[in-house]
Amino acid sequence: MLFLCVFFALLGLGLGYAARYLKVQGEPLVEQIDALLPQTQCGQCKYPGCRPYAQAIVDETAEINQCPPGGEETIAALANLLGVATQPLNAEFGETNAPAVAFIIEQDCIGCVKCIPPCPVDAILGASKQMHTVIASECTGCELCIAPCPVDCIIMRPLAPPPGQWQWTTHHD
Amino acid sequence: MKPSSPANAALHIGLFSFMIVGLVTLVFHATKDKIANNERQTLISSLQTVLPQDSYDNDLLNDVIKIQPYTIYRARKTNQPIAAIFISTTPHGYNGDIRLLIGINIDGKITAIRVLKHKETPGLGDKIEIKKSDWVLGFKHKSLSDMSSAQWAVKQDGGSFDQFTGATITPRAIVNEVKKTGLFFQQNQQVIFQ
Amino acid sequence: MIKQWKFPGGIALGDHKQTTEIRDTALPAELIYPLLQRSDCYATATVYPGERVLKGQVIATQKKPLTTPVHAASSGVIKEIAPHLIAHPSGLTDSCIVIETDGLDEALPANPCLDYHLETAENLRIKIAQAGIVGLGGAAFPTAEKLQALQPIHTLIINGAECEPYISCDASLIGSHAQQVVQGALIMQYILQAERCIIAIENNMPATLQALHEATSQESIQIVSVPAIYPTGGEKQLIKVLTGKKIPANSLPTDHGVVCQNVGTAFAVYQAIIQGIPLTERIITITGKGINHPGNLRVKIGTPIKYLIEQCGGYSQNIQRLIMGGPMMGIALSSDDIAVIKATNCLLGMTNNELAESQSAMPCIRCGDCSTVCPAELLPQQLYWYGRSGQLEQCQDYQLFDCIECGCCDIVCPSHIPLVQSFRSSKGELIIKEKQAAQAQLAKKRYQNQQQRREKEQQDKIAKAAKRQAAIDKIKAAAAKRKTQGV
Amino acid sequence: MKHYLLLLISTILVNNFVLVRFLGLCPFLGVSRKLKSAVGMGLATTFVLTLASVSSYLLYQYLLLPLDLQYLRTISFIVVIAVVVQLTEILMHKFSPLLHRKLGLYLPLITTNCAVLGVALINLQQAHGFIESIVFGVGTALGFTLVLVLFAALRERIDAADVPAPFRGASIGLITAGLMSMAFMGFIGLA
Amino acid sequence: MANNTQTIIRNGLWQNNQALVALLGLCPLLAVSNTVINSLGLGIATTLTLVLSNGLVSSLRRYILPEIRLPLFVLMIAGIVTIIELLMNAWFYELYKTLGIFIPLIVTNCAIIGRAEVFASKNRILPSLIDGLAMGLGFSFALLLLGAFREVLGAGTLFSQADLLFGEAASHWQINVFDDYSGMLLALLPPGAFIALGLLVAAKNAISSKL
Amino acid sequence: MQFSTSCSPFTPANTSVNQLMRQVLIALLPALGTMFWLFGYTVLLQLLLSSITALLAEALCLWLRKRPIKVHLFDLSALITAALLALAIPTIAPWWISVSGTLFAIIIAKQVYGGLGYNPFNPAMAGYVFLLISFPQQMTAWQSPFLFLPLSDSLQLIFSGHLVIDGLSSATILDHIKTQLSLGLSLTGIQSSALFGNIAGKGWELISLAYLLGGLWLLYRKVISSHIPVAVLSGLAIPTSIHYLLDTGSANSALFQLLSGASLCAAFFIATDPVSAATSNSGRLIYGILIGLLIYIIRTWGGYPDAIAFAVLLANLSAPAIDFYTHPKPLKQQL
Ligand SMILES: Cc1cc2nc3c(=O)[nH]c(=O)nc-3n(C[C@H](O)[C@H](O)[C@H](O)COP(=O)(O)O)c2cc1C
Ligand SMILES: Cc1cc2nc3c(=O)[nH]c(=O)nc-3n(C[C@H](O)[C@H](O)[C@H](O)COP(=O)(O)O)c2cc1C
Ligand SMILES: Cc1cc2nc3c(=O)[nH]c(=O)nc-3n(C[C@H](O)[C@H](O)[C@H](O)COP(=O)(O)O)c2cc1C
Ligand SMILES: Cc1cc2nc3c(=O)[nH]c(=O)nc-3n(C[C@H](O)[C@H](O)[C@H](O)CO)c2cc1C
Ligand code: SF4
Ligand code: SF4
Ligand code: SF4
Ligand code: SF4
Ligand code: FES
Repeated sequence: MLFLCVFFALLGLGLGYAARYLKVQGEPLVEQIDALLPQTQCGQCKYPGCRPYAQAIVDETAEINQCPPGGEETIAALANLLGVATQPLNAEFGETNAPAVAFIIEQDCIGCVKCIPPCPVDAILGASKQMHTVIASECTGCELCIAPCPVDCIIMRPLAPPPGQWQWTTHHD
Repeated sequence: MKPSSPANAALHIGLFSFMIVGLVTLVFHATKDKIANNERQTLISSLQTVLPQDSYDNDLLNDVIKIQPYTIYRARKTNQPIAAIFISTTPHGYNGDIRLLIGINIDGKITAIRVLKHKETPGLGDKIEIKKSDWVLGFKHKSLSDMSSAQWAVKQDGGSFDQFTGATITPRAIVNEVKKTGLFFQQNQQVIFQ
Repeated sequence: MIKQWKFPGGIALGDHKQTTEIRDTALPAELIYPLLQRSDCYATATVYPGERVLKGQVIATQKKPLTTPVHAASSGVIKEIAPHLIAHPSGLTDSCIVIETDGLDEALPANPCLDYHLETAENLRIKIAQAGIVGLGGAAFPTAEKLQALQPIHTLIINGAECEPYISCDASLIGSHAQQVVQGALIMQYILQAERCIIAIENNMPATLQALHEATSQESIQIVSVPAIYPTGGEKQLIKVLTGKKIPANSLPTDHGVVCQNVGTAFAVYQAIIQGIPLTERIITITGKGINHPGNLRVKIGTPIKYLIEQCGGYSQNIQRLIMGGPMMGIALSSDDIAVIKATNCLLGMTNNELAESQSAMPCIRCGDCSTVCPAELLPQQLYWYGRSGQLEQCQDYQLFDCIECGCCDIVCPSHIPLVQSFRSSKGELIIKEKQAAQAQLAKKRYQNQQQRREKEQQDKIAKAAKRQAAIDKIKAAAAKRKTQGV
Repeated sequence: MKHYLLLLISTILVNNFVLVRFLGLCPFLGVSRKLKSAVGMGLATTFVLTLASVSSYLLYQYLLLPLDLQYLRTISFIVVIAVVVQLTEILMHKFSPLLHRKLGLYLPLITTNCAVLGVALINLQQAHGFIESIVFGVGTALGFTLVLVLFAALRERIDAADVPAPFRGASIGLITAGLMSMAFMGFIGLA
Repeated sequence: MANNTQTIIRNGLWQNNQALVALLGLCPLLAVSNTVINSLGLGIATTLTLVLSNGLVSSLRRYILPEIRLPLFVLMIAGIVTIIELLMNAWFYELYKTLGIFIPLIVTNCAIIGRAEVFASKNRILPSLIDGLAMGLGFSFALLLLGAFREVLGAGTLFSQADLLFGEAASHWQINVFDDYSGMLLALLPPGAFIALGLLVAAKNAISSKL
Repeated sequence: MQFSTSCSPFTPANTSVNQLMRQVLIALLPALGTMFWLFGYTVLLQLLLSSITALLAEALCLWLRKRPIKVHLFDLSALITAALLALAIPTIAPWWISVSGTLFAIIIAKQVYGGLGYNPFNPAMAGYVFLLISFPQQMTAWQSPFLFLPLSDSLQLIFSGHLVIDGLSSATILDHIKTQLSLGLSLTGIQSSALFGNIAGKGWELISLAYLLGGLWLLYRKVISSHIPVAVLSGLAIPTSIHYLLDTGSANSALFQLLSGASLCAAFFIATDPVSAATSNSGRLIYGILIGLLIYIIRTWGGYPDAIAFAVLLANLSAPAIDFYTHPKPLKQQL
């Protein structure tokens, strides 16, 4: 019996060594997860951007259903990557809205530059005391610029594709 | 997580396994006799299905002889051989081997037979189990010498044993095996009871 | 006769064709030109409202790649550049140049060229580009682009197959202008330096064949009549039939030394080079049981459809649907308040009994008929299953983008599943997804840049503060030293 | 030779571990959503099963039997299996992180995949010799991989089907496994 | 993770039922559920193991090194199961024989190690014990349902061979649900087990969605 | 003027599911006729029983799933399932055999997966195997051929089961041969037995030919393509012939194999069920050959004399994997 225990202990020793010497470096998984996130950088997931959220998923401190802009599709993609079950979007974090971009009503803009720092992708152009504009093609629709504006001149406009970008949709099933 | 040292891990596993193995060993020793007894009891009661308990007085389990392809338990009363119990196997079942327990009196009469193991089609061939039908009871007290050899066969082959609906192969295999075993017993009694 | 091959799949359809004399149309009051050309390519307007333009004058140019200039088809005044319904499956409006014609039909002077052999190929190509010529076979791809081959071209195919039922504009064009079509073909052969030129037409048009033979009696052009199996007219299918070559997915015929041009395109090339006039007119088949006087019409590009239908005696009672293009690949228009474009080859007014009575779709029974007829050798049923269940990567694996949307699978499906529609929406979803991914990538990059910049600013600030602190410390230390020294 | 061949056929088809003997069902139902991960899981299991079958045989013959410790067979087998699995996991984590992530939850579950312990115990029960143990291990693993891959392909199709709501997911998976098992009964009598 | 007793119990018996929802521990579930009595026997053995292993893991959780936790869990479970096996072998020999290798295989019942990993190694002893009990009962519940379903359909009886578990006195507890029923063998064979469990899971889903 | 829009193409289809299924039902008529001639009303009663059960079960499921009952009921696929099952079970089986088999086929094998088009397994064969495993005794006793039973006897036989007629039941020829071979008899001896016809089982040859006739009609009407039948028949005939050449004593000739049991029915009617078969042409060839081979293997070494249903189910469960590994990668790969 003692013999067996010693044998087990030896196995444990081997295992311990294996665990140490074959320890994997780095965690490319973060990148893979980050690549699936919409990169809106809106912080609705309660993390300061998409990558921190990706890190949190890897660390298992966050669920996969906390990103409203990504919605069900992102959740499904994450579930597939991680080999876990999908789950509905957690409403605590907000709901998925139709894609939109910010638009500054130019005649109301007082040029306070308060909206520029919050924009995570530098999509707002403007200088102090001058009218600001949003570069629509770069705006991610994160809405972070809305709250800081003292005169509420920033509105979200839904993105309607022009005919050139129109696509067929299925009417059945 | 920082891995702790391998030696530490080994120590852990060693310690844990010592505890657990120790516990199991304790229980093992506590139950050892009971289990051995159970096993013995089961075997005996299985043998007793083909040979009544009061017909012999020796220790069946220790009076066993192996003659290929049979395992034979010898029953004696006051040291006189009175019967033998054969474990024999026929390969001619519908789906492979059928293992039988056959009790034969010293005078060549079958005391009883039971099927120990088979793979026959459920619902067709499995009526050879005592649980499913009492077909096997039909062998009781049949003797080889009673019947002409030709009658030791299923009805379809002109014999006197029933087959059951839809299945001839299985009963045929058993009847033939019992007959073969009986003949073997008749011819080798001396050797068996040496 | 040259050797012919067979392409996989395909089906024989009833032809419903009536080859008639080409009728001229009167001048409409308005001409409408959408700026949107192929998929997402817009031409740039060069005129402004109120400006007077002449027939043949450029009103929009090709600033972006893969666009072609647009020429006014008659003289008049630019009324507006404003959103207007366009001939597009989306049924959306988009910005269009509208010309109010003045009835004078005053043209810019033409710039004819008597012997094109004296010009360089490059020059001819530029002329073709400037004449605004696009493929008139349906895809409206800039012809000059296709004539600029990077590989040596051995075969030029002039596609007169017209495999879709009802359409007969190419046949009637050959019927009345065979000589010019052949000339156009020869010009393109000259540009491409192709060894041979083949004109292909379907074998159910003997009169057209006859006309062509007469026109080519002098020339080295081969005339081939190909079996009337839909879609022989498809570029890859026709190349397979005529040369035995399979053009693999993701590669163009030019990569394999073949160029394929429509009959109408050849005619337009003739006009652009020999007569020196840009593309402002084309032949359009107006047909179907829903039209009172069907026929082939010579039409100014930009003419409103409503006007054309009036010219054809209006609609019959039970018209159900108005289709631009053929019954297999056309688009159903929501209204006739739309102008014809360069790619319009047919207007088809369909009545109830010509149309599929809307049988409800049953589940796919995996009968495989669809894959038997698919000319692209796809498995439409698998594409459909995967598309339906949102497994889009699988769709790509099964080569969704090779589907030419010919509709063969759709009409043989016993379960009446709208397969083409399913494929189009899967393609759309994939395209949108790709776009979103690109957008996300861009956002990520900009975000990272911003973060790096901010971090750097932060560090600079700290460094600066440290420096300042150091300076202050130094001064203080010096002062203290002085003090002690002073004492 | 024929004996081994029959043993192989018997373990792969006739007495298929998953469909007939009911062993290894959890990973069978768990890792069969996608054909590709099924193939990966099959390979991992094949490796582990073969190794486990052999090492448990050696352990039993050369350690437990001489020391008269048969009653500790379950414990010692499972420890050996756990070690084999852990090693596989560490190796896989190092060399194919994505596969590792995909099989994530299930790799440690191979330890608790009854099939592995089942192989060891059945080897004992049927008194298999050394070569027989290897053949049995390999056969079991191949049988497992075969049905896993077929099942995964089936499930990919079923996932796209219009299955009534209560049956979606595990339920239809089990019914499908049942019908597969029914089909496998056709092999009865082969070996 | 809410740890109040009620949630744990609800989780174990219904919401996260190991057999019907988590689909763990299926092998013994399917293999021995051909009669109610077999089911009961295995259910008791499994529940006992779950409770004991949860308790043991939970009480020792502080001394377990993370990277060798799985081998250690398995070791403990194996120990417990061997003890139960020995005890059954001694006192319920017949039942032990019919359940066959599925008793030692409780070791590898995925549900048990799953609970050790997910719950017991992170929680205190009492909740762990309750969790073990609830999960075990939930598992036994599924086993019994399945056993009853299969026995009735397959043989037309209930509680046959009760003597295996309850001694001689119970040998005529057998209820013949249908008289003169020739039995639908499929239900007793492997395919029947799968299909019956599939139907059971569907029924659970249907009921859950109504609730 | 405004028009309704939709997606191209705008040409109506000229077939429908209903039409296809009708053709298959029509093609089954010769076999039905032959069986009626051989066995009498029993076969019609079985057909009636299973058809009614199938339609009711289908309607019930559709109703439970809140689907349009009429459209789906009249796709006729349930009737094919019922018909094939009814023709496959022994004609003298008691009524509850057809009823329970059909219920299993329609509910478990088909509707649970979503109904027409979604079932991975052939419903009729799933139903048949269910019966064979569950009730082997009733499923192995066939009515003796040329024993034409009048209607009243048939009714009594199927619904009360208490009719005793001499020589009513016998084993099928494949079953018989298997039994005899197990006794060590040689084939030549067996072939002279009363059960034996000119080539295969007495009467059974005719039924097989009737299936062949129906199958050819289906081919002619392009309801099925020739890939699967050809593959099944060659998958069975080729190994059989090789075996026969090597060992004439215990192996049957290819012709015998093709004409006995349900080989031809399987090749033309069962393996061709589009829903549960592989879908590409190369996939279908593999699928068919697999069926043929499995029939050969199980008939030769396995426990089931006819093996058709098992072979089909085994191929069904391989079909998605076959599809996966054979899907044509058309032009890209050839570059
Ligand atoms: C699927 C199947 C399973 C069978 N299983 C058995 C069996 O286990 N035992 C048996 O004796 N006959 C079995 N048979 C029946 C034999 O093949 C054969 O029909 C029978 O033994 C002849 O009986 P008879 O002489 O009463 O007609 C089975 C038949 C089939 C089709
Ligand atoms: C993105 C794109 C690029 C193309 N580039 C070329 C080209 O470089 N040379 C060429 O000869 N044709 C080119 N083509 C034209 C195609 O070969 C084809 O002739 C055209 O799309 C019309 O095809 P269709 O009428 O079959 O629909 C291109 C087409 C597309 C869509
Ligand atoms: C299904 C299908 C059918 C087509 N049929 C014809 C046709 O009948 N005639 C034709 O000229 N082009 C047809 N086309 C377009 C050709 O593929 C090709 O684009 C055209 O011949 C190129 O000439 P173009 O650039 O001058 O238009 C068809 C395309 C497809 C996809
Ligand atoms: C050529 C053909 C063969 C068919 N064969 C079968 C069959 O063998 N069994 C069956 O249940 N249904 C058969 N059907 C009907 C139908 O396809 C089948 O019930 C579907 O599996 C139901 O989804 C067949 C249909 C066709 C067109
Ligand atoms: S909610 Fe989504 S988009 Fe917004 S920051 Fe978080 S991960 Fe990025
Ligand atoms: S402009 Fe506003 S909404 Fe758009 S990305 Fe910047 S902060 Fe977000
Ligand atoms: S033709 Fe229709 S029913 Fe047939 S396989 Fe294709 S999509 Fe399915
Ligand atoms: S529409 Fe696409 S899938 Fe259908 S037949 Fe044409 S090319 Fe093939
Ligand atoms: S219980 Fe057997 S694998 Fe999970």
